[in-house]
Amino acid sequence: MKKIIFAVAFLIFFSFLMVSAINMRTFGEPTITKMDDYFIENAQKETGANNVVTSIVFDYRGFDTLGEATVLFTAVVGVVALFRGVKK
Amino acid sequence: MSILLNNSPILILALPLLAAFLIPLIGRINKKTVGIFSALVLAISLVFTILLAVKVITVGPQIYVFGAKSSGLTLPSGLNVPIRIMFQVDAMGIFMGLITATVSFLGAIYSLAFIKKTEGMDNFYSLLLLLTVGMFGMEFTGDLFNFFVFLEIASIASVALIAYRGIDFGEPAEAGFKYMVVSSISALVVLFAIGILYGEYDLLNIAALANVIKYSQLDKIALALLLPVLAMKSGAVPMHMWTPDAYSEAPAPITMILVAASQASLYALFRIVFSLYNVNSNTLAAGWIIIIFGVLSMFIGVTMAIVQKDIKRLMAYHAVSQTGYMLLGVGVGLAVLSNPVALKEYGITSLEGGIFHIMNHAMYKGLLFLTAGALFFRTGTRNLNKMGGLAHSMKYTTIFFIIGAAAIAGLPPFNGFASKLLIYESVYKFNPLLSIIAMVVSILTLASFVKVFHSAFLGPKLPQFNDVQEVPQSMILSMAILSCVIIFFGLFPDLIVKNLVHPAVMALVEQVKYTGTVLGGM
Amino acid sequence: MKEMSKIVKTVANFVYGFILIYGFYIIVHGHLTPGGGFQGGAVTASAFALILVSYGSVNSKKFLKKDIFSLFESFGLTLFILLAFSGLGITFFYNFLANYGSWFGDAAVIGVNPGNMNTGGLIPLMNMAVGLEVLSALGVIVLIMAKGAEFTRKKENS
Amino acid sequence: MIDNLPYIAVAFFVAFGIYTLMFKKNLIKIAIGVCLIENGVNLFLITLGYRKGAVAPIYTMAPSGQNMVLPTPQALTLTSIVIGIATTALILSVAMMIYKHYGTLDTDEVRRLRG
Repeated sequence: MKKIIFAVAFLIFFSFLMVSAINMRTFGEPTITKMDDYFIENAQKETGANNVVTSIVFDYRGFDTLGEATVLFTAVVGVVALFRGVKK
Repeated sequence: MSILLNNSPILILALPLLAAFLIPLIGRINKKTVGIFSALVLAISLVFTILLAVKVITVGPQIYVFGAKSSGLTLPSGLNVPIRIMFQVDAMGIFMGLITATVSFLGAIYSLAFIKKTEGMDNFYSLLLLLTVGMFGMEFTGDLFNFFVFLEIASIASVALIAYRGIDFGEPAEAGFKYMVVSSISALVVLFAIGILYGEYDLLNIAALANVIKYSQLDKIALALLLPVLAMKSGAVPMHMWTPDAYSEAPAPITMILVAASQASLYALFRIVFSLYNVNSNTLAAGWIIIIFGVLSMFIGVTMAIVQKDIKRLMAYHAVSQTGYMLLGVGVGLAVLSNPVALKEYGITSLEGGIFHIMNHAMYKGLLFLTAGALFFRTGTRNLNKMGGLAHSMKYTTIFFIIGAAAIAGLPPFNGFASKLLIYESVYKFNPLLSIIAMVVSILTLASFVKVFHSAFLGPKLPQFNDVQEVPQSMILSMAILSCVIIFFGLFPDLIVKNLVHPAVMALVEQVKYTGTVLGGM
Repeated sequence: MKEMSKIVKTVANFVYGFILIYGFYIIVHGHLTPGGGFQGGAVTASAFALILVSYGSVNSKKFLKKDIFSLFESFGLTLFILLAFSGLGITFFYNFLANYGSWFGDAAVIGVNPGNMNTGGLIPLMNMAVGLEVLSALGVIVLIMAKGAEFTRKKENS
Repeated sequence: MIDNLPYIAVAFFVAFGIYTLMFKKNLIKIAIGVCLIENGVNLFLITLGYRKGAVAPIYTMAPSGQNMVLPTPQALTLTSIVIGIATTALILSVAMMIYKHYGTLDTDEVRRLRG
């Protein structure tokens, strides 16, 4: 019973994935690139960094990076907390 | 001072974050101060949240752009799309923010006595602060990918906290594993949907996306992916398997915060259907899907709760059932969103009921979980059959439990009644059957809590609980504050609805206002 | 984990320094070449994993201490968030050093250029902070997992 | 259809991950399933950023006059990879805790919580 429900859910999900894969815009030819073109043109001028990706990671979307570093910190604190009583 | 006020949206979040990073360093010097330090930081955060709430309600939505030349500069010169991450705090976001700030502050105070002073104590407080930060981020952010990052922070911190007792027992680790799998699937599916939207419009900002969204086939798929996973994260019924495990195995103050965390996912669900899609989508269908989730949650949650023997598990199933009320109220509002007459007649009221219930639920369910934690703290068991006669020795806890139980059952002078009444009367106009189901569930809730009260508190004093005393003061303090809030909301519901809930509902319904704050008068 | 043969240990000793230097290179040149704090930190942490595998979890305690790693992790993150706070006069995360003329403040040559270390404003500093955080975070994870694996295996034998 | 082959690969990646999660009973295999979905989603993001014949968006010694691929998906993927590491680390350590207590990784046997 449970397996049948799972199988149906899986099929629905898979069909979603396939429909979105087929309907997606053609690979390699992005149509709207306003935001990314802005980054490519202005990143060097505004942040002074040659690497556009780094300037996005640490400047335009710096807050995401803070969050990402926090996720790593959270995982480490969590792992330490989980194994806190383990003596070798 | 003005620099602090201008930056308050970020300070609410950044101060606990900084504190969380500093706690391992402080814990190295003195372990005892860590708890007080985090309670203090959360108190500062609460003060900033209240100041920001006053500002948002009186002045209007606040916007904070990270790294721009001024905090209100959403668009770069010569471009009409936002490129930076921004916080967009409107009445709805700050409404959730107030819940988060209150609940996590009280949780930290409660933990001062509840958490044993052991080796991992500084890690506990660090994780508590990080969970708070994750929730704040989910509620304030105006950027989809940023939302995903904070969703992950909140879920990873909650997993570590759920499994916190895992070193001595197996069950917490098991509940943590379940929650981890559930939350990582939902986060990854959210990311997939974000990828679809990004691929189509090259935008990540919610307001800018809402402005250009066309509701094409891909957008429909993105909505169809986002709706169930966020409902799963908030514990609605077909996907509720993690809720009772996680709620019952986490330490009591964390359970209270987890309730608020699942409501943050609920908020994200509302934000996506109202602010991102709004009338572009087929609101009737989306509304009915949410209503069905809600009705199923209400009914199955309460029927599962009645048979439980474990007090926290019972309350966890009630949490599922109460989530149903919120989904019902908001779902009815969504279903009539594209029909102005019905929206004005009962849609707004129903949304108000659903949104008000979020806050009420966070308060009374938090109080109930804290009383369950107090019982566990003194008796060492969560099994209802083993308890009895505790009213003799734990008077304050008994009073707090009565207040919480009356509020969850929707008895008149308490806050649960205020929001449930709004839901009943408006849903009745939409579909009488749904309203009747909601009332029946409320009666069953009352029955279930009468049972708990009878078996845990009434009866003769049991010999094994002879040396049971009242819980320490910090636990009583946080429970007392929650009780005061519950009674205050119950006595003056109009005040809250008019000043907090109604602006929040209007912020959800009026999509143009949401996009307008980012894109100017476009 | 048991320690491995002498050959492995010698090679690990030899390679260790190179991996560290390569990792630091990636961190420091994050604003000019592919890479950055995360990637460089991960490369550096792989050196610790190499030491751990070749010397075994008991012997490598002399070189790798969990407490020091977690200290560095907190320190790196605190540095990162303080750098973000330092722009608070304007906005959080405001890159006030870029094009300012002092530290890392040279304006970049627009278009294709060979690269100038002294550009990028806060970006190189943030790269270093994040690099410190990531290398110590991954170090802690590797060490704790090794310890935990030891523990579960003991249970298996008993 | 053939143009969208990368997207279809992504769909299969994610679908295999979901399949593993739904039908496998071993905790480590479930962790692998989560990793599979994660990699599928990362592949999806990076695929979105590709532009035919373009170079990496780094100006240091870049070939001049060429288009550059979209930089945002690369930044997003970087973030999501690190988040993935954190998730995997936590999931595996919780699995280790479970193994320590129950002595097994089978989900059918590790089931004290139900009902």
